[in-house]
Formats: sequence, C-alpha cells, structure tokens
Amino acid sequence: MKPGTTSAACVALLRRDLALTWRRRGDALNPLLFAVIVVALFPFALGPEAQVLERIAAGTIFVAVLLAALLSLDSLFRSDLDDGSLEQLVLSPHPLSLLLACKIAIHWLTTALPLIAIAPLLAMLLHLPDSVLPVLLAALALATPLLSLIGAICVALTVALRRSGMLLTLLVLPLIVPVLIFGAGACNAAQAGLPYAAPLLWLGAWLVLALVLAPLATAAALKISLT
Amino acid sequence: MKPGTTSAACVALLRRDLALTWRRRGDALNPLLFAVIVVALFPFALGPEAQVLERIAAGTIFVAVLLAALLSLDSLFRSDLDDGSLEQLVLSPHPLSLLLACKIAIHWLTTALPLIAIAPLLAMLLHLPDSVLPVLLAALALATPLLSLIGAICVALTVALRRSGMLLTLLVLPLIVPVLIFGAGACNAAQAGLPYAAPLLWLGAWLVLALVLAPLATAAALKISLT
Amino acid sequence: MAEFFHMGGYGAYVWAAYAVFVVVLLADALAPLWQRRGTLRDIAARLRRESKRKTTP
Amino acid sequence: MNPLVLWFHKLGSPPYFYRFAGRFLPWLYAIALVSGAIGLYGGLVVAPADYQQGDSFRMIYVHVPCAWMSLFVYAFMAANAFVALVWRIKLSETLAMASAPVGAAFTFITLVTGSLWGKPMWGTWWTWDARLTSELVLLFLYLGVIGLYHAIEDVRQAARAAAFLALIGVVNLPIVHYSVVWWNTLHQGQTVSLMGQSKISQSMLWPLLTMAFATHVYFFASLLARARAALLALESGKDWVRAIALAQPTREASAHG
Amino acid sequence: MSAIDPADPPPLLAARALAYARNEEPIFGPLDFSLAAGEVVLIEGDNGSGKTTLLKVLSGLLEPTAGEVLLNGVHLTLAKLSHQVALLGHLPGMKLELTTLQNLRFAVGLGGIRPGITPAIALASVGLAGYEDQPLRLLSAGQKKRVALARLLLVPAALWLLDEPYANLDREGIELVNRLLLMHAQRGGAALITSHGAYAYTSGTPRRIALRATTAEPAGREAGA
Amino acid sequence: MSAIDPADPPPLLAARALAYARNEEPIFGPLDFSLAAGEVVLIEGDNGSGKTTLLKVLSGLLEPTAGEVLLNGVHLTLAKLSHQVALLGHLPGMKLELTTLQNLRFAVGLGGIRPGITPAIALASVGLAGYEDQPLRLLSAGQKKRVALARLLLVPAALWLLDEPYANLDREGIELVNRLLLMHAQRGGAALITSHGAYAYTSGTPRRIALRATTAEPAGREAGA
Ligand code: HEM
Ligand SMILES: Nc1ncnc2c1ncn2[C@@H]1O[C@H](COP(=O)(O)OP(=O)(O)OP(=O)(O)O)[C@@H](O)[C@H]1O
Ligand SMILES: Nc1ncnc2c1ncn2[C@@H]1O[C@H](COP(=O)(O)OP(=O)(O)OP(=O)(O)O)[C@@H](O)[C@H]1O
Ligand SMILES: [Mg+2]
Ligand SMILES: [Mg+2]
Repeated sequence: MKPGTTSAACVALLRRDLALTWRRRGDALNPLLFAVIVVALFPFALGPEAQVLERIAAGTIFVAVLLAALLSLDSLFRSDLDDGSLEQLVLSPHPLSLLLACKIAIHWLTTALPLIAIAPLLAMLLHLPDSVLPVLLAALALATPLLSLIGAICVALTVALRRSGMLLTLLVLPLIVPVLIFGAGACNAAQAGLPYAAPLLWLGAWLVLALVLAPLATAAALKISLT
Repeated sequence: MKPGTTSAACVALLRRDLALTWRRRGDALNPLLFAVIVVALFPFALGPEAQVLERIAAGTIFVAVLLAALLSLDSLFRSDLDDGSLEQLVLSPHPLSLLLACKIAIHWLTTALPLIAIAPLLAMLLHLPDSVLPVLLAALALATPLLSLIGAICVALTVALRRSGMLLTLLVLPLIVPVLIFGAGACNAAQAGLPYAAPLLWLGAWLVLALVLAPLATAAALKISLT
Repeated sequence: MAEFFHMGGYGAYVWAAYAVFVVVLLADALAPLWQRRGTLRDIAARLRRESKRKTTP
Repeated sequence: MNPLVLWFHKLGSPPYFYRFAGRFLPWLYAIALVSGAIGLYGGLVVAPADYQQGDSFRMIYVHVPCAWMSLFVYAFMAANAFVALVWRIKLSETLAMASAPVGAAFTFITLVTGSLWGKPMWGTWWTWDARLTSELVLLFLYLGVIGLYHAIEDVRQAARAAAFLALIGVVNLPIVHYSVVWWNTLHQGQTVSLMGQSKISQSMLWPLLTMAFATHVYFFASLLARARAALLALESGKDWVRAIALAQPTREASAHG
Repeated sequence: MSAIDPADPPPLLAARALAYARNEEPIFGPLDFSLAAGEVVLIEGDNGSGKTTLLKVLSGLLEPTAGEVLLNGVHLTLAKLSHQVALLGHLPGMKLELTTLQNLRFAVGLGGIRPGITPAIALASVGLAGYEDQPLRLLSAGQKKRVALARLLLVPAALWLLDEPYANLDREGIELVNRLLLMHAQRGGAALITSHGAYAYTSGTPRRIALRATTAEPAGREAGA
Repeated sequence: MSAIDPADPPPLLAARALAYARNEEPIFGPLDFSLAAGEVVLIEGDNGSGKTTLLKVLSGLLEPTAGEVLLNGVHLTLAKLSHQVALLGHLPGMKLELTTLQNLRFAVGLGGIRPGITPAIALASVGLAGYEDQPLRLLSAGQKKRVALARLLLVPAALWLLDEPYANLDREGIELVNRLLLMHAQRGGAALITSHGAYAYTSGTPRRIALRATTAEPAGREAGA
C-alpha cells in the first residue's frame, strides 16, 4: 500500500501533458497565429506607413505576444477541471505545488517558447530595426515565464468559474503591467540608442522570485477554488 | 398537436437570452474591460508621447474593439451546445436561420453596443482629436454588426470543437480585414482632413448584404457541424 | 561558375528563393508518403487488436 | 452510357480511384521533375539578365509560377468544395481537402520568394500594399481551412465544414488578382498574359511557362498522392483497405502514443 | 411500399433497413421495426451497441447511412422528422442559471404546448411543486432529470425518444417515468426508450428491440496528420 | 473517544457527528458510522439527499461543517485523508484524447501501484482486453466507466468511494462491479457506494446508510447582488 514516489508522479505528469499537446498540436499553433494576426491588424488599422509602424513595433509585438500567451493560459487547468483530472491531482499524495510547477513549465514550453521563436517574423512585419531584435527576444524570454507564473495563480483562482477567459485577462493584466513597462521599455530604449540593461535585470530578478513563490501560491489558490 | 408560432418562438428565445445575460451580467462586462485594458496597455508599451498616441488612436481603438467583440463571439453558441439547448433549437419546427438571427441580435446588443458606448472613453485615453470621434462611432456602429454576423458563421463552423477560441480568430480574421481597413481608414481620413464618406458607405452596403445572407449561412454551417 | 553563384550580387536572395522552393515542395511531396504509411500501420495494428478482442472473452 | 461518363462514375469509387491514382502518380512526378529541371535550367542559365533588375529577376521563375498556383489551387479547392457540399460526393471532399496543404505551400513560397525579391528591389522585406496583403490573407484562408479540417474529429463532417469555409473565402481571389489594377501598388502589374502581348522577351518567357507547366503537373501529382492517403484513412473499415494494410510488410509494428 | 391500406392505419413510426456508420464503421446494422400509436418499445443492448446513436438518428440529429424512416406512413426528410419528436438525451437542454419555470416556459415557446397543461402543472406532476423559482443549478442530478421529464409532458410531440430515462433517478422517480410513459401511451403517443435491461418499463411486457455490439471497432482519426 | 481498546482493532473509517451545510442550509445531518476493513456499505437516499456531497466530504474535497473523520482510529486532516482514498465520481478523471493504457499509466504514476498488477492486466479484468490503444474518446459511456473501474484496481487505496458505480453499465458491467467490490473486501479493503437502491451490492446483504432528503429546500443565491 505504498504510493509512488513524487518524482515518478512528476515524470508521469510531464509525459501525459506532452502527449496531450502532441495530440492537440493543432491547438498549440493557435497562439502563434493569434499573435501574428494581432500584429497584422495594426498595419490594416493604421495604414502602411513604415515610420509609424517602426515606432510602435516593439510595443505592439510585446502586447500581442502577452495577449496570446495570456489567452492560452486560460486552458492551463480547464480541461483537467472539466474531466475531473484536477480533482485527482489534488487528491494525490504528492506536493500539489510541484505538480503544478510541472504543468506551468510544460505550458510555457509549448506556447510561449514558440511565440518567442516567431518574434523575428513579427518584427519584420512591423519593420522593427534589426538592432533592436536581440533586446526584444531577451525581454520576451524574461517576460513570458513571468506571465505564465503570475497567470497560473490567477487561473487557479478563476478555474472553478466557467467562461473565465476574459475575467482572467482582467485579473492578470494589472499584475503584468510592470512587466510590460520594463520589457517594452527596454526595447524602446534600445531603439532610441539608450541603455537598456537595467529593466532587463529587474525582469530577471522578478523571474527568480516568481519561480519560487508562484507554484506555492497557485497550489493554495487552487485548493481555495475547488472547495 | 400544433406547434407554437414562429414569432412566439423568437420572443421566447429573446426573453431567455436576455434573462441569461442578466443572470451573467458580470460576464457581460468582460469585453468592455478587455477593450479598456488593451487600449490602456499601449501607453505603457509605447511610452506616453501624445503625438504617437494620437496618430495610432483610431486604429488601436478599432483593433481593441474588434478583438473584444471577437473573443466574446466564441461564447455565442458555446453554452447552448454544452447543455444541449442547441440540439433543441435545431430540432424545433421553426426556421433555424430566424432563431439564429435573434441570437446574433441579442449578442450584438449585449456586447458590441456597450463597446461603442465606451468608445469615447477609449478615445480620451489615446488623445483622439474630438473631431474624429463621430466618425469613429459611426464606423464602429457599422463594423461591429458586420463582425457579429460574419463571425457567427465561423462560430457555427467551430461550434463542435472544445477550446475553439483561437481557431475562431484565425477563421474570422481574413473575412474582416476589409471591414477593418475601411472602418479605420475612414477615421484616419477624417483625422487627416480627407473625405471619409465613401468607406462608410461601403461598410453600410456590406452590412445590408450580411444582414440578409449571414443568418442563412450560419444556419447551414450549424447544421453541418452538428450532424 | 563562381559568377553563376554570385548572380550579379543577388546570389544570396536568388539561391535562398530557389532553396525555399525546393525544400517546401519536397516536404510537401514527402508528407503524403508518411501519412499513408502511418495510416496503414494503424490499420494493421487495429486489425491485430481486433482479432485479439475476438479471442479473449 | 457514354464511356467518358462511365469512367467518371467509376472514378468516384474509392478503390478504383486509389488504384488509378497509384498507376498515374509516378508518371506525373516524372513529368513534373523533368519539365521543372528544364524550366530551371532555362531560367537560371539560358535566360539573359534583365537590363533593369540584373540577375535578381531570376527569382521570377519560382515566384510567379508559385503565385499563379496559389490562386489556381484555391479555385480548384473551392470548385471541389462546392461539388462536395451540393452533391455530397465523397471524392470531391477528399480532393478539396487534399488541395489545401499544397495550396498553402505554394502561397508560402510566393510570400517568401516575393519577400526575398522585395529586399533588393524595394529595399524592404515587406510592405503592406494591396497585393502582398491579400496574398497574406490567402495564406490565412488556407490555414483556416486546414486548421478547421484537422480540428473536427469526424472526418466527413470536418471536410464539409472546411469546404464551407473555403467557399466563403473565394471572394479573396479576385482581390489578389486585380489588386494591382484596383489600387496603385508597389508590386508589378500584369506582365505576362496568355491572350494578349506579354511585356517580356521570348527568351525570358519560355522558361517561365515551362515552370508554370511543371508546377501544375506537380500539383496534380501531390493532390493524387494526398487523396490516396486520405482515402485510406477514410475507408479504413473497408475490406479493400484492410487487404492493403495486411499486405504491408509487418515490421515490429508498435502503434501506441 | 407507400401503398397504404386505408383500413389498416400505418404505424406511427416505421424504420426500413435503417443503418448508421461512422467513418465507414457500422454502428448499428440495418434495422426494421415499427411502432404503433400507444406502444412503448425498449431498445436493449450492451454498452457500446449503438443505442444512443440510434435515438440520434431517429430524432434527425444524425443522418442514417442507409434506409428510411416513415412517420404515419409518410416518408419524411430528417428535418421534418425532427419536428414530430421529443428527444430526452444525456444533456438536459436547459439552462442551469434559469429557474425551472423559466426553462419550461422557453421549451413551450420553442416547441408549442399540448392543450390543457401549463408549465406549473407539469412541474407538479414530476414531484417538483414548490421548486418553481429554483435555479436548475441548485438541483441534484435526479432533480434535474425530473425537470427534463416535465418538458416532455408539455411539448406536443407524439413520439418520445428517451435515452436512459431511468439513470440517476430514485425508486420514486423510476415509478414516475413509468407512469408518464403509460399516460403518454394511453393518449395515443408512442415512446422508444433505451435501457441496459436492469430497469424495465413495468406496465405489461414492452416490446424490445435488441442491438448487438458490432464486432468491428470504431475507426476514429487518431491524430491524423 | 480516542481511547482505543488494543484487543479490538479500530474500524478502517469512522465518522463522528459528520455534517455538511452549504450556505447555512444543512445538506446532510450529523452522521455517525464506521466502516471495518472488508466491509462494503451502501449509501442510500432519494434524489437530492446529499449522497454525492457526503462522498466529496469523505474524500477530502469538501470540508465538513461539523464532526470528524478517523482513519484506522487516527484523527486525520482532510489533506491526509485524501491520500488513503480512491474516489470514483461522476467525472472520469481521464483524458479523452489518450488511449486507455496511457490513462491508466498516468494514474499509476500519480497514485502508485498495488503490487502484482499492471495496467494491462487491470484493463483485461474489466473486459477491455484489446482496447489498450483505443483513445477514450472512441468508447461509449459504459466502456469509459469500465476504464475508470480499472483505475481503482491499480491504485493502492484501502478505501473506495464510488458514486453511482452502476449507472451506465449493462448487466455484465453490474456484475463486474460486484465482483470487484467482493475482491476488494476480501483482501481487506472497504468501500462506500451510493445507489438509488434499485441495484444493490449482491454478495450478502450489505450494510446501508440511509440519507433522508432534508425537508428544507436548498436556498441558493438567486442572482444575488
Ligand atoms: C512578399 C512579396 C510579394 C508577394 C506576396 C507577391 C505576390 C504575387 C502574386 C500573388 C502574383 C500573381 C498575381 C496574379 O497572377 O494575379 C505575383 C506576380 C508577380 N510578381 Fe509578385 N509578389 C511579391 C513580391 C514581388 C516582387 C518584389 C517582385 C519584383 C520586383 C514581384 C514580381 C512579380 C511579377 C513580375 C509577377 C507576374 C505578374 C503577372 O504577369 O501577372 N513580386 N506576385
Ligand atoms: N464520437 C464518437 N466517435 C467515434 N465512435 C464513437 C463515438 N461515440 C460513440 N462511439 C462508438 O460507437 C459505438 C456506439 O456508441 P453509443 O454511444 O451509441 O453506444 P450505447 O449503446 O449508447 O452505449 P452505452 O450503453 O455505453 O451508452 C461504441 O462502440 C462507441 O465506442
Ligand atoms: N452546487 C450546488 N449548490 C447548491 N446546492 C447544491 C449544489 N449541488 C447540489 N445541491 C443541492 O444539495 C442537495 C444534495 O445534492 P447531492 O448532489 O449531494 O444529492 P444526491 O444525493 O447525490 O442526489 P442524486 O441522487 O440526484 O445524485 C440537493 O438538494 C441539491 O439540490
Ligand atoms: Mg448511450
Ligand atoms: Mg449524486
């Protein structure tokens, strides 16, 4: 009557979630397309002038990537809730925060990482100067995991509600405004030829903090919203 | 053994959907807040320069309103599908396209109309010149019902899917690019002091066409995806 | 020969374009082969499972 | 009955189509490969450099045939979608859905090669002019059709839903084609015309037409190959498919995951 | 087939060689049966034998692969068929946010009403008097099922298609279903109900239609490329 | 209360004055019962009497409003309790996209495995041999339930909490559940199962716990401001 080890549970969870992503790999493309589409809407809405687009490029890409990552966050626990898997996770004998950290990691790998990978394409569409691209990528690499971690807490709080998509946006956006300011700020500074290391370092510091605290907070929030 | 009249069915549907919106009135606020937040993110992402914001104001508001309306479209048939009401609608003895037209109308009234109502607030956030505001409102008043009607067709096609949110965006986007270009184009023309009546007239013409055809297409699409 | 590859200074663009053409179409040509093989494998596996199902009560 | 009509009727039967397509495929691939090789040789070696654009114009031999194909394939897909929806012919469903990935591939190549051509010619990879934009929208339409098809579980329902979407998207085709006429764009206007006088010299023209021929043949080859694979999946319960599957060399067939 | 003897009224529902296949896999074989007015017929079959699928086909939600359905001796398109039929499936077809009465009123608006009954009376007849203003969300699984049964009483459909109507109901609820079926049969309606056979329609011995599980396994698309 | 006579082993599960109320409305009253190893107990009650709610409380998903739960005589926090218990609720807790075997492997990874059994053996014992590579999505309602039963066989929990295990199962499936329960009881496990009473656990006469529907109507928040 001994339960399995915690590491076995994490491995099982990682394998299952990867298998699921593979099964639903069509869905996994959606955030990418969403980001591309949002970015593409701006030239339609603002007209094709290259200077205007160049000026807003970094900020718009940042907003589009964050929105895409955010909207896909909604599904982090959704299907697990709908089919009762989440109950089983909560009832399992292993630390819930660790299991949730695994889920968040998988989510970041399968949605945010591809978004970072297509950022150069988005940059091209909006004529972002080549010199700013590395800064943009670095800023995204720090900002998206922060979003996933902070977002997971909010998802856990809203998970018991059906149709939480937009409510989630409302909860998360105020929390990530600083991330946006610092991330897009670094890009804008780079584009204006100003130093940009400080905001990136801040983002890095917050990320370390979030890595430690967010899974614990997520587990606590989940327990609240399930009982 | 006589079924009720079609107008009675439409009235019943309208009353039920209004009652539901009232019960879920918290949800109904979400698109509003989403649009406000997306618009509010831009000053953070681009920096507070008034000229830049003014230049992109009309386009950004248009994009934000369309995205908000689009994301809320996903729920047009979702809950009816989940609880089996949609089956009952399809099985009812009344013309499906008429019933769907009622649902679309309710959806527009309860999500898009409030969005138009807060457009002046969004305009203020981005320093849109006052003279452009009436054009923006007129363009939105023509563009949002078009979006609801065209979007409904795509929603009907994706209704059988779980988690269709983003795929929906992909399907709708190509179809509303012209709406965006003409709608935002009218605002930009007005802002530049150019004539803007022509694009608005085009939007009006399309709207009339969509009012006639879209409910029929939606009914056909729905039947495909339910059988 | 080097001049041929240089393409009057446009070599990188021209050859990149041709490479994209070839690579994308090659992938497109191979996709149905893989798909067909996968389908046949699935069907064969399923037939085996079915026969197993008939033998076990 | 008219033998041609009879043949068409037979073609609608999946096992017959499968065998028929299997017989023709190698020939189609061979023709596409040979004519493609001739066209590329003509374009890269025989044709003289353009007096304005220099050697960069040689991108025309991949860009333009693929651009033409991106439109042609969509039209073909939409025609099949129409037949599939109105007459419920299964083969048309299959053909429509099999054309979508090929069309998307051609559209993608058009966009990339156009972009590669635009950098030296216009000094930018991308601008938002009408032709480029509408071609990008065409790619989204293709992706939407493919995405919808794969998202729905029931294959036939998926095909019908995606066919419906494909039909709605047809409005974009004239926009792509006439965009250079209706709006003043950065993109080149009509240069090659089948009926009237082409504004391009003969030595430059024939490789282009050869490439166009090669891409058409390639499309039908790829289409048949995809339709064959799709038919196998669609008819997996039928005896003729089982026979093919069992005839397959059974390696250690581990079908899980 | 359509030559009808006027002396002998045609059955309310007749199925001729009805078959359904999903992705070419037969789900239920060619079935022939008819259902006269006043009859209640039980569809029996093991798990996975296609009972739910049969009801969906008969209600017009799924299109049969072969065969035809006649209502009162008239060959019907599926769209027409669906208007003569009341389906009670696994899903309630009701809104959890609305009260029981609001839900029933909507059902009446959509489907019309049988003369001599009101939503409130229907609620009382399924044992939920006093629950008129209760949102559905606050009812237990069995109570929700009772509301769905109340809908059947209201809507003027001659043919009831009930998918496992006894599931989730307590003993009293089971008797209620039997009482409703008897009443419906006596006033000239007919019903097809599915069951695993452990519960049965108790008044008289109902006719049964047996479905066997097809041996072939259903072929879905397994993550097709 | 906590003085335990060493000669008399404590019951596997004991509930003392256990009660649950939702929004101040009692759902089930103070309950006292105990469950010895090797026992199967049936929770009976009408629709809405709180059976599902009781199982959720016992599994640790809901917190009781009053009373306490002892496992093997030791007072347990709910978090601890949940680790000793296997709950089979209305939701399967499985992924429709994955195959039966993948789902069971995950359950084992998460909950550990009882010695001497493998996922494949468990599948075979619920009559699904040959369905190892079948995605759950392609199974009927009853077949899915059988996979959920296979999970119970695998996981090393002494106490099973089964909410209406017989629903959706054909006759053979019902016998299967009874067989599994008997086996589990014989090797020293215990089980609490809910039922409307029409099906019953057949080996011997099981002990029953009756829940009465509380007369007060549940007061939910009706569109509260
Ligand atoms: C991403 C950028 C581009 C895209 C998306 C694009 C797209 C297209 C499309 C769709 C067509 C076919 C139109 C039809 O047959 O109706 C076409 C034709 C053509 N394109 Fe492009 N193009 C791009 C860039 C360029 C550039 C940079 C050049 C050369 C400077 C170019 C030269 C041509 C030529 C010569 C034709 C043939 C015109 C005719 O005879 O109809 N394109 N392009
Ligand atoms: N969506 C689906 N896709 C593919 N196959 C399916 C689907 N739904 C059911 N099946 C399969 O079709 C067959 C019939 O299913 P159906 O639900 O009609 O059975 P049932 O008789 O209602 O069974 P139960 O008594 O378990 O409810 C089963 O073998 C099942 O596995
Ligand atoms: N989410 C909820 N909010 C408020 N009340 C609820 C909720 N769920 C159930 N109830 C009420 O609590 C009571 C007990 O419900 P429960 O689901 O435990 O009953 P049950 O015995 O399982 O009934 P059944 O046999 O119908 O499944 C019922 O009166 C029900 O109306
Ligand atoms: Mg069933
Ligand atoms: Mg219950």
